[in-house]
Amino acid sequence: MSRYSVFSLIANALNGQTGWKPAWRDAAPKPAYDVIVVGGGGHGLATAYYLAKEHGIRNVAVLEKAHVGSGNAGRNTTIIRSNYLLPGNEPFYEWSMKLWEGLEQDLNYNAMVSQRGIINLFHSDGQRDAYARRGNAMRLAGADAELLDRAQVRALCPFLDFDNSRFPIKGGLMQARAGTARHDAVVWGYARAADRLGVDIVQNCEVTGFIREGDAVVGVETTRGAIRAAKVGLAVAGSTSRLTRLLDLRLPIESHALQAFVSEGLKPLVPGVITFGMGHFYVSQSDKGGLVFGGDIDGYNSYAQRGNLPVVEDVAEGGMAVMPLIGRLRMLRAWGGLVDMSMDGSPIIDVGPLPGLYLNTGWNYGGFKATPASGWCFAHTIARDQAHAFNAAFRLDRFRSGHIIDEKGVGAQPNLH
Amino acid sequence: MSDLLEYLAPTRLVPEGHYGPEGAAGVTARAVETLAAATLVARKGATARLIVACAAAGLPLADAPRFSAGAGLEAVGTGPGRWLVLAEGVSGTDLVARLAGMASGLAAITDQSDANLIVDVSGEKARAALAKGVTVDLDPTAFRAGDAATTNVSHVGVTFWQKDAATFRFAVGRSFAPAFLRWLTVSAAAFGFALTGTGRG
Amino acid sequence: MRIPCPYCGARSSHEFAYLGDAAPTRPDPSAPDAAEAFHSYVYERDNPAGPMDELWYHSAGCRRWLKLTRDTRTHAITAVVFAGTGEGAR
Amino acid sequence: MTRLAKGGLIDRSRTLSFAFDGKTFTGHPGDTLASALLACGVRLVARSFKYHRPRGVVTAGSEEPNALVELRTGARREPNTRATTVELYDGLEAASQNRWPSLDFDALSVNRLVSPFLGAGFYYKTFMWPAAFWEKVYEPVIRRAAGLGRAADAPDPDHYEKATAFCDVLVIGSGAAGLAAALAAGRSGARVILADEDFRLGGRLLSERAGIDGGSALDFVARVEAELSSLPNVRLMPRTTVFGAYDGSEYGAVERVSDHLPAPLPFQPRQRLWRIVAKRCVLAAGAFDRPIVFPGNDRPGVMSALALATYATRYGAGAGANAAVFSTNDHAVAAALDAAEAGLKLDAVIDVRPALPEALAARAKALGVRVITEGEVVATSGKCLKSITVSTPRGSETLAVEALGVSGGATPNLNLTCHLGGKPVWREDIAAFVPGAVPPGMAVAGAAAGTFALADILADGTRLGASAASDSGFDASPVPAPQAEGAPTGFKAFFHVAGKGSKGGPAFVDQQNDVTAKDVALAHREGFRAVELLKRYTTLGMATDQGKTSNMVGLALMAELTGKGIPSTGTTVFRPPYTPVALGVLAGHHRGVDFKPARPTPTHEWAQAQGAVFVETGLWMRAAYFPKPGETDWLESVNREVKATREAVGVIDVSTFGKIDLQGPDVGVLLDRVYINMFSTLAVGKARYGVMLREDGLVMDDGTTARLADDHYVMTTTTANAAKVYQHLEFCLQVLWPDLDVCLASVSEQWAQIAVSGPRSREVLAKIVDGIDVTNAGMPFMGVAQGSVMGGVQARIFRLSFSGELGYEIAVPARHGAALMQALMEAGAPFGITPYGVEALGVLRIEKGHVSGSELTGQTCARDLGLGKMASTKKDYIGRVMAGRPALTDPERPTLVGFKPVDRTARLRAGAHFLKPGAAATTDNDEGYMTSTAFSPTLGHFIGLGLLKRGAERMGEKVRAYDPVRGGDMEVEVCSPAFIDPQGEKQRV
Ligand SMILES: Cc1cc2nc3c(=O)[nH]c(=O)nc-3n(C[C@H](O)[C@H](O)[C@H](O)COP(=O)(O)OP(=O)(O)OC[C@H]3O[C@@H](n4cnc5c(N)ncnc54)[C@H](O)[C@@H]3O)c2cc1C
Ligand SMILES: NC(=O)c1ccc[n+]([C@@H]2O[C@H](COP(=O)([O-])OP(=O)(O)OC[C@H]3O[C@@H](n4cnc5c(N)ncnc54)[C@H](O)[C@@H]3O)[C@@H](O)[C@H]2O)c1
Ligand SMILES: Cc1cc2nc3c(=O)[nH]c(=O)nc-3n(C[C@H](O)[C@H](O)[C@H](O)COP(=O)(O)O)c2cc1C
Ligand SMILES: [Zn+2]
Repeated sequence: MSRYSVFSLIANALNGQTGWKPAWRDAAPKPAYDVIVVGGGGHGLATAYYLAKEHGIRNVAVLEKAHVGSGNAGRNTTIIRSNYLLPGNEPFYEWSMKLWEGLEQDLNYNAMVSQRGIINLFHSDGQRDAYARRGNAMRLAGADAELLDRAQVRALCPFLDFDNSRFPIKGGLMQARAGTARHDAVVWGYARAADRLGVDIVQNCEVTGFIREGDAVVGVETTRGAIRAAKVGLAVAGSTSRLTRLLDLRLPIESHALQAFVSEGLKPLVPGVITFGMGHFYVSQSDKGGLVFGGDIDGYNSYAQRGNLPVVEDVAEGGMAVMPLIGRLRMLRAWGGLVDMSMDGSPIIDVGPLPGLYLNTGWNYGGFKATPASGWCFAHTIARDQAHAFNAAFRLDRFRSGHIIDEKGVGAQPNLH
Repeated sequence: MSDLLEYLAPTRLVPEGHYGPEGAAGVTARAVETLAAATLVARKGATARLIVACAAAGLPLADAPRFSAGAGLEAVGTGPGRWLVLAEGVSGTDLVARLAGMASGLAAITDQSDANLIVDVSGEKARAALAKGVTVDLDPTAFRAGDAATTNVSHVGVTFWQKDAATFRFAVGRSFAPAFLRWLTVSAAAFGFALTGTGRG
Repeated sequence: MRIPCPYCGARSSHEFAYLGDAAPTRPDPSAPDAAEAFHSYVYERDNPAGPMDELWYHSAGCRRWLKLTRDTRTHAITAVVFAGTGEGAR
Repeated sequence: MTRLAKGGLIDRSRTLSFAFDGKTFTGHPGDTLASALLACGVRLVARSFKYHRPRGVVTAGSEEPNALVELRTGARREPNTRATTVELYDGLEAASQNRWPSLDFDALSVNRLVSPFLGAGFYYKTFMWPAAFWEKVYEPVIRRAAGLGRAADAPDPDHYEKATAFCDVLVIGSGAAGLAAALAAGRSGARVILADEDFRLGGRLLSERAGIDGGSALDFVARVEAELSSLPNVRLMPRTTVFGAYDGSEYGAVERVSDHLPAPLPFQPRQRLWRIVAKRCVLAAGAFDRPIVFPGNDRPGVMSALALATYATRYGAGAGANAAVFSTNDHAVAAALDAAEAGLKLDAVIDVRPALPEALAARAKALGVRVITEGEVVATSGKCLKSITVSTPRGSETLAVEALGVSGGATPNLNLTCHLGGKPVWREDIAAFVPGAVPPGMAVAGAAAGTFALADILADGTRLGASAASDSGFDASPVPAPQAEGAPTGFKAFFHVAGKGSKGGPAFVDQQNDVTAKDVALAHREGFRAVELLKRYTTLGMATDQGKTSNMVGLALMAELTGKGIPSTGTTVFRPPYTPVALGVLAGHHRGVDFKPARPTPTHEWAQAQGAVFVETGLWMRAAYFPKPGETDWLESVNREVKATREAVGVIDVSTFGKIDLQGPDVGVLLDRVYINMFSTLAVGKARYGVMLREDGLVMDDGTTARLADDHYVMTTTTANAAKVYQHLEFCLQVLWPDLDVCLASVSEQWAQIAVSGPRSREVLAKIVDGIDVTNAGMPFMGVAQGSVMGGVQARIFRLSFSGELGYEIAVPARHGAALMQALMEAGAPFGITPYGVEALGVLRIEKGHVSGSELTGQTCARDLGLGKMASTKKDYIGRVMAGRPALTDPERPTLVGFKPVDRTARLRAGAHFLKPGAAATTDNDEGYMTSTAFSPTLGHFIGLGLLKRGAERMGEKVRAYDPVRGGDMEVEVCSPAFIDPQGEKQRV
């Protein structure tokens, strides 16, 4: 597998692009591994990569039921940011930002990490103070945050409706280091880099059961046969409960549908990411020119991976309220993903709850930005059998102890997070 | 947004007038201020007895989203064992007292005379205009005189019923009335819309 | 999605508020294992891919809590009753 | 000019003038922009996405990948509009896009020269060196080069609306299948909606020369349309695209009400969103003409064969001075011959098959059209098409033609069948995917189902229309299907011209996104073989046409490379919308001030007359403060309002609180279970402050609840949580404890409520009550009275205090709210009564240490807020058990305390975090944050409330309030949250 370099690019331009090899091997499963990571999304692949890179554990398989990136990794709105509020979250997401910042060089893959900034608009003094609280929490964690006034927002985004709207814009919380990354490229970059370190990426291999010895999990049953492993990590996002049900575990997780949308391609319009504070709407523009936008989850448990019409309307209303020049732009495609909503809106990366089992779930609508740190921390947790400081708060037993990490303050109601 | 109401603060009731192309109005709406209203809520397990008691007093009730009238009262089912009762030309306190007499011990009665703006919508194009916000089937084969619904119209909660062949009567929360009338005006203007009862604005 | 409310008839799902799994029932607060039982009641979910019973509130309509049986893979609704009493099946 | 001499469904008696790229042209009513351009000899209309190659019109419908224009100008500019679906109107202005400086000469067409580098996925391999260059250099350049058209620079001036329709049978598509289905269903009496995205009903029948029931296809369309229009139960919806199928038999559709006009007529929307609830649906969406991939297949002039024919027959437009057709199937050949009959100069039909059916061959001969069998087009030339090179086993030759119609067969248009997860299935006999599992209630008819012979299509439509009607309860006794003449439907599966080399130019699969056959091969080589990976790696099918015509060919190419066959290669996922939908129409009325309802309080107009400045609180508009002439900043006004209230008397409208009427014998029991404190013991005529928890032990809401009678209470909630609390109570009553006999009614709208506070408030109140005893004895603190005010207006008076002063809240029926305010103002005039807004309200409550929305964050428990002592230990209540969890009872938790700036002139700000003096500014040292701040005119300096670790134990301690986002960093002193009157004496006087 060749490195991508100026040299390899020129060589292949001259030979009609015929010199490239598969970006990763299409591995067949071996009978046993040291570690099995279930789920070939961003988190699973990153976990495998960091297991190999940081912990020298290379006898690793990533088992993916379809093709890599077929889950949420391949269908999210690609926003990366570390503008969290609570001490359990913010340092973790800031660590993720730092990993994003060096990702391309690390992977030798251009994942188009683009730090064009995010602005969370606010519309009242109360919201401003809440964003100040958040911005200050970010600064305490070493992240960047700025509180913009109306004029500063207007200078950056003159196309927003400042004058005519129901909820006038008073300013915004900006994180300049936030932005987007090319979602598929993140998956492919991790897959290729993990493969280069010897990880087996096994596609079309669905985990259908677990091999147990007493309480312990010692392997998995799959559509491609039984595979044993000393450690099995789950990183299957919205499918988590389907697997843990096989182990008679009930988790603080519900699966919900989240939609996203893309407009037809346009010349540059939206500079970074913008979120509307009084409706459900956020938007960025892809390098191809499409406005990528989204809103709230559909609101009820779903495994259907598609969305409903009322939410489409709700998102468009939010969009028109804050950016009325998009009226004649068209929504090109709408799709849905299967998000793993947790009871406090924050993730779980933990050892257990059974021997040999490791959990990575609860990413809600926001786990893409976590991809590098999630993989990094999960690898650490699997390799060392204990959490790293960055994911120390993401314990499963926090619900029992009350150490909940509820950014929105809505309680045990996943569809409201 | 429509230029039609651009001048008007969104908190104001749309003033009475003719909106849309000149000529006959395809849709007419009239705000009615003279009604007393109360909610009548059956106590636990008392729905059937309440219906009997009210029938005996001359007010037929159906435990369904239906409109009925009797004894000078109009009743609309808004939920199981729940009705909104209206009466013309009496005070809210009087209405509550009358209902208390009819339903003694069988229901909770709460004055709502000031809670809603009542708007009667009629006209040849009423259904076509209402379809722009009402998400309940208003076709004459599906929604007949006497039918009622509690629902959302253009982000505003309403209870409405078809009073007779010609008129849909809407009860709209007082503070939501401006938004409701803005929507109705914009939706009906294309057909010619005559609005009365809201004052000069 | 349209939810067949036993009182109001079929209505768009956006008239309703969703609570979720109807299976958990509020434990006895005086039981010795109340802490554990409440943890399970408040936080733990089956989250099945398939039919499940769930609570919806017809907030824009009759304000009744409903218990629906709905398939989370297809969104097909196969049963609906008033929650709590089980009445009003359609 | 290539306008044909006669024919077509255009009104030649009228001429419309339009401009393209600033040049003026003419067309006729009935034309689309594309047909008019073609008729005017304009073949180059666009540039492609990546290589900026010259492109022309390829189709005659919404599947168009190439002919995208910016339609209209100014605030109405609509980028990426398909010229093929734009109805021509007089004065239309369109411009080409994605080119600079001009369409004819586009500087970025140099991209073509570097195309050896720019293969699929090239981005991922490059632009990484140096790392910092991505945002600064590479990405901006890529972004400027990418994209297609430009968004308008100003808000969309048009108006949109939404509507809901219900029907028994929705028929999507009005071709032969759809018309037959609508007729069969309509005759049964069922409520039928027939929607078609085209502005004329008829589908392909408008372009075909087929005979039906002894007449022409057009006669048939006219006859059926007339009958359907006459049926009251049938609604015809031309210009309406059904864009999505949703759960519950709901379909999303867009009606283009005014797009065929220069601007919407007065009071008309531009477009209307329809949500169509259909018991049954017949999808009769037809089929797409499938392209063939061959070198040079993207030159302007190369187009779909059926489109070529449609332009000639329906629009009387020649796509070039002369034309040839490259086909694989009888239908395309017949269509081409129809076009020749209509006057198109058709030089040759090149078919991949060894022979054409006798009938077609004879027709060709009669029309003087040369037939080249076993022929393949292997190259083309010209910026716009000049010639094609045809290869047969017998040799190759070059034909000079300006237009080439290409047809690789039919791809059923099954998009909508897949929106609920259905997967298409492969039919080998027609070499096409057809619908698999369809949404509940849907049936698919005609070409969309893979039925291609007109007679079968009509029968199909009739049968499915009738069964849809009978399934929804109507008597659709067997209706005879219209009869059509037979036509040959032979074809050969053929996707691309094989062979290497790029002599004839690159062979395009996806024309808009510039995906070539070579890119597919590269994706294969690099392992992106699953169709979904192929799509994402090459962007095949991701353009504005969503690969309606190209996807099938792309996956056929991949299937060939993997050797897996087409069926197991499968298709990518079809998603809504079927064609792109304007965001404006999805929002409808809800934009600008109509985004959400604006709720005025009962005294809104009064406040306005007083010059109040309003603020949005949720949906409510509330007075923030009441500036007086001469006051220059808001703080000055607020200070005055606070002072007046503390020293004399103030009034504020508090009607926005949620108010819930509770009646029944079990109200006390219910309240005991939802509040942490006791309510069943509350005396009649008294009110009590209560705190509610969520079941997880955190605070949900607070408010006062009064007992009006033994079995009658009225509860107030915070403004923000009114609906939530009502829902919660219904949950308790219906789900948790259905045995409780309690009736609820929201009375939030019924009662206007005005708070009068301040030492003189009793005197003011005394002047307006009708004999109610308002003395301290008659109505003590937390007392409640019912009676009347202002000479007969029913009223409830609660002696409550949020401000800490002697205070009352007076509730009257809402219509009297303004009059009550007026009466209070008059009664209070001698005392200097002052109206105050929510700003002053905030100051008053912060001075008093009362919690509000900024403290009730859903992240705090009662103990954090200093309310823990209220919790009863004698009963169970919601949240009690979970509130006992270790983390919620941890003494380390931040608790509510007050703060004063050490430098008393300094300004405090909510949102600042607390650090121990000298501690590094890190998350680990974070000790809490300031929740609320205000300037206290009473104390003469800023004060704050905040949550501080072990706060209650740290009175007098100095901590750092760190607010880097606003440049703040200062010392503050911890104090009691009750800044004034800590013993609460003032409110009890
Ligand atoms: C519409 C949408 C928008 C979003 N926007 C953002 C955003 O802007 N920013 C952000 O940070 N986050 C966002 N998210 C969330 C983010 O995408 C997810 O949290 C994150 O991708 C989840 O981690 P993952 O990538 O590993 O999951 P996935 O990619 O879903 O990976 C899980 C994988 O497990 C596989 N799998 C499941 N079951 C099995 C089995 N039994 N055997 C084998 N394999 C199995 C699946 O096929 C899947 O590939 C969004 C999500 C959605 C749906
Ligand atoms: N394409 C081929 O190769 C082929 C082969 C054999 C026959 N035919 C001919 O094609 C015709 C097929 O008849 P048919 O009735 O099945 O199809 P049709 O193409 O005549 O009609 C389909 C109609 O559906 C409309 N439509 C498609 N999607 C829509 C949507 N989402 N919303 C609203 N409207 C939508 C189109 O505008 C069109 O008018 C016959 O006339 C037949 O002779 C074609
Ligand atoms: C950031 C982002 C940008 C996208 N841009 C496009 C696009 O330009 N065109 C397109 O057809 N789809 C686009 N998609 C959507 C994908 O086609 C696809 O719908 C999505 O990845 C979900 O997969 P599925 O629809 O196959 O289930 C985009 C998706 C994402 C996440
Ligand atoms: Zn209902």
